Amino acid sequence: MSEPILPAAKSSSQLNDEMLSSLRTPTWSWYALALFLGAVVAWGLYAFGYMLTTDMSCTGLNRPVMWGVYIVNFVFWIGLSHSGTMVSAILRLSRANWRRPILRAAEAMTVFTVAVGGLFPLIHLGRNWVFFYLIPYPNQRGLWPNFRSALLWDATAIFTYIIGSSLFLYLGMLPDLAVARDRSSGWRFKLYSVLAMGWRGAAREWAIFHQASTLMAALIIPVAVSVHSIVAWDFAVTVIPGWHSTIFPPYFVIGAIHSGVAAVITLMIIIRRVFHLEDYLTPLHFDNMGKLLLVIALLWSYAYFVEVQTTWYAHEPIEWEVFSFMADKYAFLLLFMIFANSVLPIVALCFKRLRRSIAVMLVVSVLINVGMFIERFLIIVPSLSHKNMPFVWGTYRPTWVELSVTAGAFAGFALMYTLFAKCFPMVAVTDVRELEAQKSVVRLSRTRLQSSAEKE
Amino acid sequence: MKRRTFLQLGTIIAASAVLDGCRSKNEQLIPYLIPPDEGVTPGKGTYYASSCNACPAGCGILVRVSEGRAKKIEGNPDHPINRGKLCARGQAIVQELYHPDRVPHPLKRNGPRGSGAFTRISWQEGIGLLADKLKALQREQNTNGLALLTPHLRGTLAELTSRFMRTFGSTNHVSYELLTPDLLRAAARRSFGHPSLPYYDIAETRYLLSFGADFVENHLSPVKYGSAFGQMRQGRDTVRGHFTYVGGRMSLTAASADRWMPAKPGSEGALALGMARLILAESLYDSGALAANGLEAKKLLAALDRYDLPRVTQLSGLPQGAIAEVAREFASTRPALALAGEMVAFQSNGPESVRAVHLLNLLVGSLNRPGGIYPDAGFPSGPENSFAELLALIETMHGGNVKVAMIHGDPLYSVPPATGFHDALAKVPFIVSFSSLLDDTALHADLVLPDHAALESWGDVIPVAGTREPVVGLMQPVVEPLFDTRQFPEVLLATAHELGGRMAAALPDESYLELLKGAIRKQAGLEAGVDFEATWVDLLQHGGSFKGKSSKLTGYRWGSDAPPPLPEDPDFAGDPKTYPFHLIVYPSTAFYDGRGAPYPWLQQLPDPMTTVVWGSWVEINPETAAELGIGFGDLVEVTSPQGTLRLPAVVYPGIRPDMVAVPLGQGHGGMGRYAQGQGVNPLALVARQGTKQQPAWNATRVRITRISGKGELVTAGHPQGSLRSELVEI
Amino acid sequence: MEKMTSQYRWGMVVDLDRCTGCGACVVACQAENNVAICGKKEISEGRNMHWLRIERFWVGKYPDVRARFLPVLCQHCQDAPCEPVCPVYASYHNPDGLNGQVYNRCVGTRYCGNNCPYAVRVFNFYNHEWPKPLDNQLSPDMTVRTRGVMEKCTFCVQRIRRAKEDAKSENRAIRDGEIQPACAQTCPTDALVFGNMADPRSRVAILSRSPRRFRLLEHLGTHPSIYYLKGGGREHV
Amino acid sequence: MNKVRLIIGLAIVTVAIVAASVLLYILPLDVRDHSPVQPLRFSHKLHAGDNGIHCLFCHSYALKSPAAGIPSMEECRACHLFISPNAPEIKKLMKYWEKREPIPWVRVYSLPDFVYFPHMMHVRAKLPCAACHGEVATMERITRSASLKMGWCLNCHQKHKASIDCWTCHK
Amino acid sequence: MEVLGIFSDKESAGIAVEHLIKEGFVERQITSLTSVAYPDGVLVRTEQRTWFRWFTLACGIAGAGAGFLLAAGTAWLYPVKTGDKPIIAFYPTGIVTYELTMLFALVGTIIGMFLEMGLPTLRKRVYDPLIAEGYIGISVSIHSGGEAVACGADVLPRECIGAVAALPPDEQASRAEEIMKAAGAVRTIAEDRI
Repeated sequence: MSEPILPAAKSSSQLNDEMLSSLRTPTWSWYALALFLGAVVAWGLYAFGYMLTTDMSCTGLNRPVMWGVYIVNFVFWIGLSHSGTMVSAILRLSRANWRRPILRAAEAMTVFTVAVGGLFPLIHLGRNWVFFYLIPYPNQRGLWPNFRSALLWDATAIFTYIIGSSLFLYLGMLPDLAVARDRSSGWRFKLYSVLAMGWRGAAREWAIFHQASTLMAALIIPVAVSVHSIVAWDFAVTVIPGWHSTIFPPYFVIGAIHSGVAAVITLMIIIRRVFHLEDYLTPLHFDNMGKLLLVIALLWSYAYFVEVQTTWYAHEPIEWEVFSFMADKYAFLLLFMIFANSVLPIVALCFKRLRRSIAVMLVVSVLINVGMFIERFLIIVPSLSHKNMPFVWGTYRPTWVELSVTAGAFAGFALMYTLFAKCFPMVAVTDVRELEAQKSVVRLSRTRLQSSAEKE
Repeated sequence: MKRRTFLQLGTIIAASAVLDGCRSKNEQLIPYLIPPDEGVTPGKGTYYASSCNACPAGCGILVRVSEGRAKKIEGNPDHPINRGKLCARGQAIVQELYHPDRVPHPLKRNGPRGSGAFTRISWQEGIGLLADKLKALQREQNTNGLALLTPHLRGTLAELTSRFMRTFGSTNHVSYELLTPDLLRAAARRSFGHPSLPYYDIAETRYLLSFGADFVENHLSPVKYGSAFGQMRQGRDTVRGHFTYVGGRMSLTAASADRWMPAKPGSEGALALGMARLILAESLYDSGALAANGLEAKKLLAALDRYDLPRVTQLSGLPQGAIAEVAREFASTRPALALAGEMVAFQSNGPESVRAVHLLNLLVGSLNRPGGIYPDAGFPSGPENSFAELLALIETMHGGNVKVAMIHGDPLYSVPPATGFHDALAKVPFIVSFSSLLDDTALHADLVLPDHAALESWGDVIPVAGTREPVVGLMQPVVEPLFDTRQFPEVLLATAHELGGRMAAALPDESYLELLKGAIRKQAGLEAGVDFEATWVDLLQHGGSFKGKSSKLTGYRWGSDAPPPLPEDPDFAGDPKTYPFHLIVYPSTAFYDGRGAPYPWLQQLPDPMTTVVWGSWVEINPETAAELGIGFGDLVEVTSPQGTLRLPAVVYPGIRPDMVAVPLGQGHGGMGRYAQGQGVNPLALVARQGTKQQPAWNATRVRITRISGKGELVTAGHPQGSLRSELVEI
Repeated sequence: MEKMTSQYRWGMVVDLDRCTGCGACVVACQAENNVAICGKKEISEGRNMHWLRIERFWVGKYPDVRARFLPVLCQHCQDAPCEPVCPVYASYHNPDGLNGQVYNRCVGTRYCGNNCPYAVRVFNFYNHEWPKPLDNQLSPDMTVRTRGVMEKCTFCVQRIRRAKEDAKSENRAIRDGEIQPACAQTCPTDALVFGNMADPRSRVAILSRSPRRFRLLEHLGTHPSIYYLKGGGREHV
Repeated sequence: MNKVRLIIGLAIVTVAIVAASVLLYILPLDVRDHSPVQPLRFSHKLHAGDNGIHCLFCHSYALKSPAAGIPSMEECRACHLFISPNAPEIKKLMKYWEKREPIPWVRVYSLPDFVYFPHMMHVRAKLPCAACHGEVATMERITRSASLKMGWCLNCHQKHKASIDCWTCHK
Repeated sequence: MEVLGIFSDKESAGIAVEHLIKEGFVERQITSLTSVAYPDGVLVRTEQRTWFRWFTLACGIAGAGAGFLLAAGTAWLYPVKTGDKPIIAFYPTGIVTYELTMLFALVGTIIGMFLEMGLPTLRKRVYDPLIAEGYIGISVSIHSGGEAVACGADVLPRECIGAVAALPPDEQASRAEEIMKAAGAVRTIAEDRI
C-alpha cells in the first residue's frame, strides 16, 4: 500500500488533540442541533403518547395490513445496525489497517440503531402497557411466553445483539477512554475513570486486550448474521404470499449490510466534516468502503433477482398477484428502489474517481438507505395488502402518527449519536496511533522482533 | 308480578367493560331486595318465547334474558314458521329495545314541525291532550276529522283499532304498507275467486321458477321459504331442486338460482304466457289439472295466441332458446312451482302478470299438491286495496277535512312523495305519532306518545303467510319497560276511557293484556271449567298457539268466470329518450322497507350483493357504467320525472344494461343516530304509475349523470378482489 | 409430549349450495359475541369487526354472470398459522381442536392477524363503546374486548362450555346437535352444520365426507376444521 | 473510602434489581383491599361458625349457577324478624329494607370480566368452599385468603387434574 | 510497591529496560505502560498465554444450558394445552439456545478479560497522564525483598527472581529509579510517594 493511511509526522499529542476534538466544549451550533433533534424526538414521543392514550385507529393499519411503517422501521434499523459491528468485526479480523478511523463510528451506530430498532416492536404493540408479557421471567400468572413465535426469537437475538455490540463498542473504546481520562478533569474525568476501569496500558493488558478483541469480533459476526436472519424469519416462516421464501434470511442479511455500510459511509462523511478529520478519513477510506459497497450492491442485486425471478417464473397465482399488485400500485417506489440500491451503486462505484469523490459517495450512500427503507416497505405492505383472500384485500397509507414516530426515531438516533460524539472519542485514537507505534520498531540487542505493522 | 320487580331491582354480575385486572377499588356487591322467581337462577340465562314483528312474516323468537336484560334473540324451534331459524332483521330487534335514541317519555312539539324541538310531558298530559282534540271533534260532530294510519295490523290490534275508529265514528282508518302483498291477493281473487295468499311448497318441489319473487330476502315469509329452499337444494338424498329466476336485476334470491333470466321489466307476465303457450302447444301440460279446473287446452292456446315465442323473445329481451328450454324443463319436471313476486307485481301490468304465473302453475298441475302451491292459512283476509284507501285519505287530508291524524309507523318515509301524502299531511293541524324513535313522521308530529319496544310489549302476531295451519304467535314483555313508554293499544284504551261515554263502553278493558287474554281465550274455545290461566302460561311458554283449527279453504281452483290473464304492455313514467333507464327500487335485505335502518347491526351488515355498508347506492351494469364513464364508487345523479337524487354508483354485473336499481330503507330524516342521514330514500324518485288500486313502484324511468370522482361508498368487500374467485378456488 | 386427549374435535360444514348469503349468521354472531358496532369510517378504513363475513364473488359477465357466496369465519385449523407466531400464547390450540384466543393475554402484535391466510382475525383498532342503554345487550358470557386486542370466531365457545357443564353434570357425552354456534343456529337454510368431527356418525362428520367437500386454501396445509360443500351453480350439481 | 462507596453502590444496585424483580413478579398490581369494611358488621363467624349455618343455605345458587349469589334482603329480614331483632346492626338492616335500598356490600372476591368461574362446577367437584374462601367460619369480617392470580388457579387445576385449557376459564 | 519511569521516546525506554534487566530485575517485574500497543518484545516481553478464552467457552456452554432451559424448560414446566402439538418445539429451542450461547459467551469474554487483566483494581496504582500523550512508562514492581535467586539454566524464567531481590524494597526502588533516570526518564514515580 503506497498511499499513507495516516498523515505523516504528527506527534502523539497532536493526534490526540485532533482525534478527540469532538470532546471539546460544545459550541452553540451543537446545542442548536441537539435542541432541534430533541424537539423532533419530543414530537415523536407526543405522537406515540397520543396513540398510547387514544387507540391504534390513528395509524393507517387495518385488516389485512396489520403491520406497517413501525415494522418497516424495525427491519430498517436492525438492518442498519449490521454494518456497524459486523463490518468492523470483519475488518478487525482481516486486519485491514484502513479500518481504524472508521471503527468507532460504525460500532456506535450499531448500538444506537439496535436500540432504536428494538423499540419499534414495542411501539407497534396494540397494548404497549402489557409489554412485560413478552419477557420471560417467573410470574404469578404461571405462564411463560411462547418461544415458538419468531417475535421471541427476535427478542432474544436483539437482546443478545444489543448487549454484544455494546460490549464490543466498549471493548474497543477501553484504551481510548483511558486516554480521554488522562486528558480531562472534572465530571468527565470521573466518568472516564469509572469506564476505563483503571486501564493503564500495561503490556500484559494490551496482550489480553488484543486477544479479547479478536475473540469478540469472531463471536459477534455469527450473532449479527443470526439477528437479521431472524428478522427475516419473522416474514419467511409465515404463509403470506411474498413473504414465505427461503431466500429471505440471506437476502435480509445482505440487505442489512448494504444499508449498514451505506450508513457508515454517510456517517463518516458527516463526522469528517463536523470534526475536521479530513486528515484521518481520506479518500483512501472512501475508496475502500466504496469497493466494499460495490461488492455488497452486486450481492444484493443478485439476491433480489433470485427472489423476484422465482416468483415471476413460477407464476404461482397468489404470489404473482402480490407481485403484480406491487409492480402496479408501487411502480415508482419499486423503480426508485432498484435504481438506488442496485443500478446507481453498481455503476458509480466501478469508478475509482467516483469512489474517491466525497460528494458522490454521500449521494450514493444516502440513496441506498432511502432505497432500503423503501425495500422494506415494499416487502411488508404489498404482501399484506393482497393476501390469500381477495375479498378482503386492502391498502395502507401511513398517518401522521406513524410518520412522526419515524421522524422521532431518526432524530432520536441522531441525537444519541450527537451526544455520544460529545462524550466519547469518535475516532479510535489508540487504534489509529497504534499504526504509528507498530511502524517504528526499536531494534535493541535483547529483542527478537516480529514486525506486525506490515501485515496490511 | 314478582319477576318484574326483581328485574328492576337487582343485578349481581355487571357485564361492564373492564379495562384490566388492575383496578384500584373494590367493587360493590348489590343484593336483590327480593329473591328471584322459581326457575330463574342469577348468573344463568333464561329464555322467554315471544314473536318478532320486524316484518309481516311473524316468526317466533326466543329471547335470552340474563340479569333482567335481553341479550340475544334466537328463533323459536316450536314455531311452525321459522322452526328455530331467524333472519338478520329479527335478531336485531334487541337493538330497538336498547336503542340509545329511544323516545323515553311523551313529547309535545314546541318548535316548527320537523325541527325536532319537543318538550317532555307526562302521560296524563299527553293522553289528555289527545283526548281534548278528540272531544273537540266529537263536539263539532266532525268525528270523521280523525284519521288513523297504521301498518297492516292483524289480530287483536286490528280489532282494537277498528273498534276504536268505528265507535268514534271515523271512516278514515287506513292501514298502509309499501310492500303490501295486496296485489297478490287481488290477483288470487281474480284467478281463484278468493284473496288468499299463496303458500309455496318450495321444500318439496323439483323445479322452482321465480318471477321476481325474492323469497330469500323479503317475499312474504323469507325465513320460512329460505329454510324450504335449503331443503329443496340439499335436503333430499337424491334430488336437488332446480331454480330459475326471472327478473332484470339479480337479487339475492336470484343469486342462488341455477339460471338467471334478465327479462325486461314489465315483460315477465308475457314471458310466463309465452312459456304457457309453448307448454300448451307442445302438449306438455297436465291434462288432468286442466280438466279439474274447467279449462280446455285448445281454448287457452287460442287465447294465448299473441304470446308466440318470437314476440315473447322480443318483449322480454331474452334468447328464444333459453325461454323454450326453461318452459320445457318447467313442464317436464314434476313437481314444478312458479312464483310471482313484488318485482313483477309493482309494474303497471302487475296483477295480470301475477295471474299469468298462476296459469303456469295450473298448467303443470301444481295447484294444491306437494311441491306446488296452496292457499295460505296464515292470514286469509288481508286488505286488497289499501293503496286506494290511502289515496282517498290523502284526498281528504288535502281537503283539510282531517283535523287529527294518529299515526303508527313512519308513512312520511314509506309513502312515496308522488302520492302527495307529504303535502296533505302538512295540512293536518294535529298529528300524533306513536313511534318509539323520532322518525320522519314523529319529527313532524305535534304529539309523540312513544310505544314500547317489541320486547316490552304484549301482543299477538299472526304471520301474513308461510303456513298451512292457522298460527297465532304471542308477544310477551321479556324485560321491564326501560323508559316511561306505553304500548300503542294501551294508549288507545286510555284515550277511550278518557273520552268516556260510548268509547269507554266499547273498549271496556282495563289493559291491553286483558283484551289480549280475552281474545286468546275466545280463540282457544275452552270448555267451561278448564283453567285458562294454565293454558295461557303454556301458550306463553311455547310462544303462541300453533294448532288452530285448520283453514276452511280446501284449495285453489281456477274460477269459472276468471278470464285468461292478458297483461298489457308495461307503461312507464318518463320518456325513454330523456330517461333511458328503468329504475327498480327494491327492499334491501337488511332494512326491509326501512324499518331496520335504526339498528347498527343491520347498518353494519354488508348488503349481500354489493357488500355496501352504512349507505345507499345505485346499481349500474358495467357496460352502461363504462359508456357513461362511471367507475365504482363515483357519485352520480339519478333523475326521474319525479325528482333527483345523488348516490354513489355500484358497478353491478347482475343487472340489465337498461336498468338501474336503488335499494329501499335508507335516507331517514330521523330514526336515531344510526339511521339519520345515511343514504337516500329512493321513493323520492318514484313516479305515480299504475292505477288507484295498483301502484307501480317499479315503472319509473330515470337518467344517470356522473357528478364527481368519489361518492361516499363503503364496501366490506374489495371491488377488484370480488372478481377474483379463482384465487380461493371456489 | 402431551397428546390431544379430548373426545371432541369441533368442526363445521358449510353447504354452499344451501347458502343464500342472506347475512343472518353475521348478525347472529355479532349479537352472540359482543362484537363491536363499527361505523362507516371504521369499515372504510378496513377495520370491520365482524367475526364472520360472507364473501361475494362475481363470476362471468352479463348475462352469464353468477354471484357466489362464501361464508368465511375462523377455520379453526388443525395446523393453524396464527398459533405459533403469538409470542404470549394468546392464540393457542385447544384440546378440542379449536383455535383459542385469550383476549386479556393478547398484547397486540397482530402477527396472528397477518399470518392468518383467511383474514378472519379482527383487531380492535378502536376503543369501542356501546352508548347507553345499548350496553345492556352485551352478553355476560363473553368479555368485552378492549382496544389493542385481536379477536375472532370461537365457535361460540361459551355455548360449548355450557353444554360441557350440562353433560358433565348428567355424566354423559355431548350429543350430536346439542351445541350450535349462533351462526349455525340461525341459518335459515341450514347451510351451516356444527358438530364433533371425531365422532364418525355425527352429522358434520357424515357431511364432511361428501364428494362435494373441499377446504378453503387447502394447499396451504392448514387443515381447517371447516369443510365447504361446493355449490352455487349448474356446474356444481 | 472507595471500598465503602463501592459496597454501598453495589448494595443499592442489588436492592433496585430485587425490587424491580418483585414488582415485575406481582404485575399487574393488586391494590384492592383484602378485608374491606362492610356497611353492615355482618359476622360470618357468628352465622357459619357459632350457629353452624351451611354456606349453601345463604349462597344457594352456588350449586346450580356460575354465581354463588348472596342472600336477598328479604331473606335476611325473614330470619331476623324473629332472631335478635333489636341488635343495632339488624336495625340498620331494617332501615335499608324500609328504604327499599339494597345494602351496598363491598366485594371481597372479584374476578375480572374475562374470567369465567362457575361455582357450580367447583361445588360439584366436591371442592370445599374453604379451599378458596378460607376458614370463613372463623372470620368476623371476611378477609380474602387467596391471591386470585392466574398462577393460583392454575396450580389448583393442575393438582386436581382439572382442565388447564385456557378456554376453560377465559372468555 | 511499584516504581514508574516516564520516557518521552521508546529508545530511552528500551535502554532503561535493558539496564534494569542487567541490574538484576527480571522481565516479569518490568512492564511498559503505553497508550498504544507495542508489539510484544519491543519494550518488554510478557506472557502471551491467556486463560480467559476457556472462560468464554465455559460461559458459552452455560449459555447453551440456559437457553435450552429457557425455551424448552419453561415450556415443559409451564405447559399450555396446545391440542396435539408438541409442548417443546424443535427449531425455536435451537434458535434460543444458540442466541443465549452467544450472549453468555460475549459477556463471558469481557468478564474473563477483565478478570485476567485484574481490572478494575481497588488499589490506586502508579500512573502518569503523560502516558496518554505518547510518553512511555516503564514500571517495575518491587519484590518484597530478601530472597535473591540466581537464574540458572534449570530455573524457569517466571520462577526466577533476580539478584537485586535480595535487597530491601526501598533500596530496590531507588536503584530502579536511578537506572531509569540515567536512561533518560522524564520523571520517576514511586508508589509510596503518592
